[in-house]
Amino acid sequence: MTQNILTVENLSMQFGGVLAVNNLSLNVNQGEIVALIGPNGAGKTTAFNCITGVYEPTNGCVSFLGEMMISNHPKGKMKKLYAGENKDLYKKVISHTPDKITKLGIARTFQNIRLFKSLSVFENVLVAKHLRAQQTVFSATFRLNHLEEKRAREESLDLLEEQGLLAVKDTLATSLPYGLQRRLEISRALATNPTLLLLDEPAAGMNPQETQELAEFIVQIKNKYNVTILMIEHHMDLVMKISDRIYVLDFGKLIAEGTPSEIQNNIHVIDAYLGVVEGA
Amino acid sequence: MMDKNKKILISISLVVGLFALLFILEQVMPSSSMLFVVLKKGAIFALVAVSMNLLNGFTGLFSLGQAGFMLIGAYTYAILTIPMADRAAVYQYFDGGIIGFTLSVPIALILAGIIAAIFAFLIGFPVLRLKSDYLAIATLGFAEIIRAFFQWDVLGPITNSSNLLRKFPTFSTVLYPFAVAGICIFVIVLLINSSYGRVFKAIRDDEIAAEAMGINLAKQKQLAFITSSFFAGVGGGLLAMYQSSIQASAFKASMTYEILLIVVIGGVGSITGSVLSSFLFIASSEWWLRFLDAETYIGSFHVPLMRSGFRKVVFSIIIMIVVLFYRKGIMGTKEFSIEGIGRFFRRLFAKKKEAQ
Amino acid sequence: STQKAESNVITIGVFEPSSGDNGAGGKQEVLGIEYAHSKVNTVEIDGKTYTIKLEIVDNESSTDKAPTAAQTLVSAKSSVVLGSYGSGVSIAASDVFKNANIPVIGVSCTNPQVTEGNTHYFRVCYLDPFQGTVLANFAVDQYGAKTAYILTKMGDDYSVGLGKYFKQAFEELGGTVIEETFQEGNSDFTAFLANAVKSEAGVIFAPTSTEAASLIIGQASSQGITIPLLAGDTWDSSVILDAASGSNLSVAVSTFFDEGDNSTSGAEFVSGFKAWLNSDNTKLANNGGNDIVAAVSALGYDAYMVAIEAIKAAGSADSVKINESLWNINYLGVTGNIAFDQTGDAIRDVAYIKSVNTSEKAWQFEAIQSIK
Amino acid sequence: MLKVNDLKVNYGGIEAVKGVSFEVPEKSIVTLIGANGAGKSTILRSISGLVKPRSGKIVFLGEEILGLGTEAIIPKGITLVPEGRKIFQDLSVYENLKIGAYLRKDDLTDDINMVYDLFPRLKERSWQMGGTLSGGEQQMLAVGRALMSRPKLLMMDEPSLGLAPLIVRDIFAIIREINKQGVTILLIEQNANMALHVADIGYVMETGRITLSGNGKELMANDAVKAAYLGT
Amino acid sequence: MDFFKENLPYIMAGISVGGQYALIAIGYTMVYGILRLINFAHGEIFMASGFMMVYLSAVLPWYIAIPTVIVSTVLLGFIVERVAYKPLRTAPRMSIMISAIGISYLIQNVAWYVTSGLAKQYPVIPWISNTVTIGNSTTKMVTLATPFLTLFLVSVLVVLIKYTKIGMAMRAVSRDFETSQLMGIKINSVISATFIIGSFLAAVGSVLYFSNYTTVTPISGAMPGLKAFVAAVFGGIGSIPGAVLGAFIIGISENIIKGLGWTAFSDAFTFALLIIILVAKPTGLFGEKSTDKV
Ligand SMILES: Nc1ncnc2c1ncn2[C@@H]1O[C@H](COP(=O)(O)OP(=O)(O)OP(=O)(O)O)[C@@H](O)[C@H]1O
Ligand SMILES: Nc1ncnc2c1ncn2[C@@H]1O[C@H](COP(=O)(O)OP(=O)(O)OP(=O)(O)O)[C@@H](O)[C@H]1O
Ligand SMILES: [Mg+2]
Ligand SMILES: [Mg+2]
Repeated sequence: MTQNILTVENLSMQFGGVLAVNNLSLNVNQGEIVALIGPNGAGKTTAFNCITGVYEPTNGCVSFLGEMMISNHPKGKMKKLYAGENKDLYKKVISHTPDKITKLGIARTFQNIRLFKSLSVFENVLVAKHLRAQQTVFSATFRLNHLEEKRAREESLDLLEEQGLLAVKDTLATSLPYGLQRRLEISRALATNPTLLLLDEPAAGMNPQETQELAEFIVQIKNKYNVTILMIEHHMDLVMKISDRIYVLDFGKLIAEGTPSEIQNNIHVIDAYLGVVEGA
Repeated sequence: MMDKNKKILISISLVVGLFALLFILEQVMPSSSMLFVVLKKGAIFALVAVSMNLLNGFTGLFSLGQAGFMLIGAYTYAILTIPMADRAAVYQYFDGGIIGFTLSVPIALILAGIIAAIFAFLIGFPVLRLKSDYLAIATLGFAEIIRAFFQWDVLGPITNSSNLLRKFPTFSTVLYPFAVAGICIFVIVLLINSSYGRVFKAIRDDEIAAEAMGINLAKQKQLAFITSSFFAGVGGGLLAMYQSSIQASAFKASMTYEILLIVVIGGVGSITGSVLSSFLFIASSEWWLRFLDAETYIGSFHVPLMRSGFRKVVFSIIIMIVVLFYRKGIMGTKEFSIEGIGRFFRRLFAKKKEAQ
Repeated sequence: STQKAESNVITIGVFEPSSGDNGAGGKQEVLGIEYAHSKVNTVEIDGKTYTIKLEIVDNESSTDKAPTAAQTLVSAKSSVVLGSYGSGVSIAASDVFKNANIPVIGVSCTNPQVTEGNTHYFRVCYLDPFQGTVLANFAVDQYGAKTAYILTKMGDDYSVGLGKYFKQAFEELGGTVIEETFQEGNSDFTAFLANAVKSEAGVIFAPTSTEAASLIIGQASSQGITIPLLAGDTWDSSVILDAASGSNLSVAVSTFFDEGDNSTSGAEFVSGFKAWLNSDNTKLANNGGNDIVAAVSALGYDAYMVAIEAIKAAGSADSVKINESLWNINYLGVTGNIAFDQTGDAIRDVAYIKSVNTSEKAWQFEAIQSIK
Repeated sequence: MLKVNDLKVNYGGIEAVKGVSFEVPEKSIVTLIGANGAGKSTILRSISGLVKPRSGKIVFLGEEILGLGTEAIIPKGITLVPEGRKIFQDLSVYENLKIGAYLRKDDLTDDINMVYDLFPRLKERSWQMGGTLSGGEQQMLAVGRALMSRPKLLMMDEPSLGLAPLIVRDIFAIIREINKQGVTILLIEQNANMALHVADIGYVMETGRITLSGNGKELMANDAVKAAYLGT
Repeated sequence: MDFFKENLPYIMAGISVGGQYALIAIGYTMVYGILRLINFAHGEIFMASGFMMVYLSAVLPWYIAIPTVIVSTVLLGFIVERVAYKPLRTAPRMSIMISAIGISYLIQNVAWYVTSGLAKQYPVIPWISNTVTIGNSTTKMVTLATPFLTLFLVSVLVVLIKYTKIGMAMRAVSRDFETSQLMGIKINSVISATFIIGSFLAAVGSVLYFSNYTTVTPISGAMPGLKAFVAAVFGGIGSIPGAVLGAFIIGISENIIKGLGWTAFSDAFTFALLIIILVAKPTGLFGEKSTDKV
């Protein structure tokens, strides 16, 4: 049995009248590539946002590496709105800010690319190195930490080289073509030394050829950096090709779980999401 | 790329050269020359503008509290350095006040920064969560509250209520504000070029992404805010020294706007831009344009329009022209660097050689 | 010809506000100075004729702009400086002149701190302790006031100081006092006036700039206030007449000079000054659009003349020498005799009190008041 | 209907489009495919007047429109579904649809119902602020909003971006459907497979130039296209 | 009841000044809503409108002067937008903001220059300048009329923005120029319309305000401008009902503070109130939370 990395239990997220995520439970094991798929508006991005601390979930808990990281139960107005059967579970309230969660070892990319637009490619990656550095403003300002800074720079350069971004390291992040921006966003996330990497539609805006390359890229970084991957994706070729397991969401609810071939033939999934079985 | 040691050497010689030049100027020019007014005040506003740029330009925190922190610095400095013998005269309505000691100038200046930083720490707590313009108006509000607070009658024995503070030590040589402001700006530059500076810029570009990179927003914003306020406080102390008397009512929002103008005209995100535009701004507002206020006759011809108040009209038109036609300010986000100058000269030489 | 002029010119600096809160008053003071200059613009020293040049600078009524403005006068090589209207700016700029060894003759800066503890600052007007006491006496004598409501502007040395001295004197006369302050930029005085009514004050004392004054008067009139309004020299301005005319208010001010005064030099000054004003629209506009003579214009005139006397007595354009000669000046001006005591203040013992005739929009002489 | 002739566009120093010519016949579906950064979006932005080309000609219904502002071009019957959805965050779904028909003065009920039929999800969420919709929902709204204007020429910049497979298929069905109703369509797609399937004419772009053209079937059969864009 | 009776003059003054702030605040909030710009010049437009009335009423009867003043104020607002903001549509926000500060300095300084810095008496306008006595306090008619006129104008405006096409266009333009253009919206017209409405209200506000306070100076616009802006933020900038509510709250509470004798702190109090609100609700009372989806 491989080690369990991420466990989500009974996670719910409510916005006004919309129950965007409804009692979602899932887990991710060491070294896996797990895909989260589902129709538009099913709650996939919202689930990511809950796991990474951007939103405080209405109910449920998330543990990471065996430790409880997020836990909440409906309060106040939410109580009335939220009528899930687990509303009395998770009395303990734990909520970490996104930066804390990143420090614990979860890194992510965004559905709409979010790079630091006035920083160069190299600096974008360097920023991500900041959180692991042992320094104070004082030591940084007066260059008492130059060894550490040097190491961060070297590591970042190595990373860029491996990702094939070394040639563009001094260009502004936003003037890169779309595909490279995606790649940079992934590299930047990797620079935080994560255990778990969350990718939100990494192949959006790529053509089939590029998508294929991306698939190889993801597998490659998984092996090289020893990270576990949870990704949201609508490109079924990619999902079916590289994921070990797939979770399917619809209207916030989990409707199926299984290996690619199981999912491909699951009647609910076909109904809600895939339509006729993807041919050719 | 120039090698590092060479760069440092050139920098040091430039600084030494600058100070030598100032020293010689002071010897040869009459001390009443307006040039020195501009140099003194320009240096002080350069420091304050750079400290504001750290916040508004580099960290993307739109703060309008600068005048408030300068006020704190100026008052701290003034209150702590007025000689005991003069206190009775200054605190005439408050029986000489209740502060029973006098500190030396450098210590008071540092304290000016520290007290301003402490206020910033307290204020930053609630307001730094606010976004863009909400932050701006909240900090502006705090500056106004601070001003009212320092004018409060009850605090009169310390702050002299709303009356002038004076008779504290001042400087006579232009080298003094240059040295203090220079050191402070140097430290700010070091900070901006450090890994913390990078983090500030990341926050400016995208808060959500920065947070996802493990950056603690609250902490880093607080850090930028406190640092900026510290230097604004020191700047306030220097301003007190320059003016030789101070009063809370001078530290109004319009002072903040003036500093903001300097920052924007210099180029948001450019340190050298702020410094350069500070001197230009002070020179044109205090010196070069003064003649416009006087009714002028050329021979017997009465020059039209020129009378008191015209200077300010012209000045605001100049500001509008600069803003409309140099949107990015004098320097944009670029810096004036030794390498830049080096490149410039090398290109010049290259051309000359070609010509030969 | 410029070279020759160079050596034959003596510069008198004029340090006055023409913008900011006290811009209106400052301009009237400058008019008095300019009028004086138009009458006397040369001095004979050792048989040589020197032309007097005025160098006018705007101190913007603001204590933080004042030092730099003063510095421009220093760099223009002024031999002596006149000014300012407003005590705060005078105090703030004092050191700049002191460091340059230039004597200054204050015109209407009435706060004691201006001249105290220095030897370069003089003034031709009376002081606030005097003025405050005079006004307190008047309030008791004329209105029989038991309670006074004092409204001053925060951070304004003139306003705060005069308020304090009035309070002292009024309390010594057995009255009680309610004090409030307003901040710069405040234009809503309704609440203050309501407070005055609530406190059943017998007089409202509001030593403020004319700007605030016209707001206070306007709002008092619309609130139907019947309590008399009293103020110091700043209110001696046509702005007050404009604001109060047509209302049912009672407004009185203390001042340095009265237009209707018929001592010889005074009458001559008034008619000459009026003619001079009426000859030029800009001047008339700077005086507030009419030819009513403000006391500060008369004081400005006197200050200039005192400076000329001092230059003559010193026999030199050297500022240090002028400074010395100022101590011994004894000059009969349009506002009375001017000689300085050991702090540099003009020795004065009377003030004029005038009130507004609201139906005719004119000043009405009330009393020559001195201290009992 | 639309003729583009030797269009050149620069961004600062970068030459994004380097002399492109193509035609969109009346009532046809034309697609532009090509790698990221080839300049496809730039062309659509030029046609709608959002960027000012350096040189070239753009003729719509016999009229030169290059150089006109967006405000003058849109009323001529051109609508763009912009890249990245660009729906109005602070307007509700319903208002977003209504504003799509800003220039129309007639009754909108039928059209709104038509859009709701196409995307039932939008009907459910008609009150929701545009900004809080999921990525895919926003994409549906963007397409729906464009339909509301009843354009003569509908330009779509990657309408299937981020949509679930089922919806992608629906979108292409809709494209065919509205084309049948007489709307001319200029389509940019990364999903080249689908795009060429529905297109009458396809153009392949590479770094600012058109390198291949032909009808959809032909291009799909082309080996180079297969290798580069179809991933097979 | 006693409290009420005792404080009636303050409350009345507060409601009246609140109404005047409200009319100015709407200008701020609308422009902010669309351009994300703090239109610092708005207070100055208000001030300039006061001076126009002073000068025009010297030569024209009041019933012609008022419409002329309103038209000229609207024109001034329009010109300010065209000169200072339109050229900067695509510039960084900070430049536009500085342009706003610059143009407000310019208007203020021109006013200084033209008037020589002298305070001018505002003309007496029949009826609204008349005094009335209510209970034990005397005040001007304008004090009583202001809140009603304000509420009327605001209701009209809210309907305009919520339910008309131009209103919807305004809200669309406020978020995204480019896409609005793609919808066929003429953004420059919409922005001009915003400035016209804002300046119109500022002109009306200026008639009411200066009839009450009777004196116009070049800095007359600064404080009401700032207060009105605070009111707009207080209510949640961009929200018109919020701005109105904020204006009334600020007007009333600052007058009560003065009535309690804390006069020196009345401005500070306004800001303190603002900060408390912002800390509790970071986007003001009615401000919408930013809906940027991650
Ligand atoms: N901040 C919010 N406020 C209100 N509703 C929201 C908010 N964020 C998301 N929603 C709603 O929650 C639902 C789930 O959205 P989410 O972004 O998680 O979908 P998704 O599965 O990522 O879809 P897609 O594949 O289209 O990106 C949607 O219906 C969306 O409208
Ligand atoms: N605003 C801009 N400023 C500078 N360069 C730009 C800008 N917009 C686009 N570019 C550059 O112009 C080129 C063409 O971009 P365009 O967006 O037209 O490509 P595209 O074919 O639509 O690509 P994609 O498939 O990624 O949407 C790219 O190299 C891009 O980096
Ligand atoms: Mg999503
Ligand atoms: Mg594109």
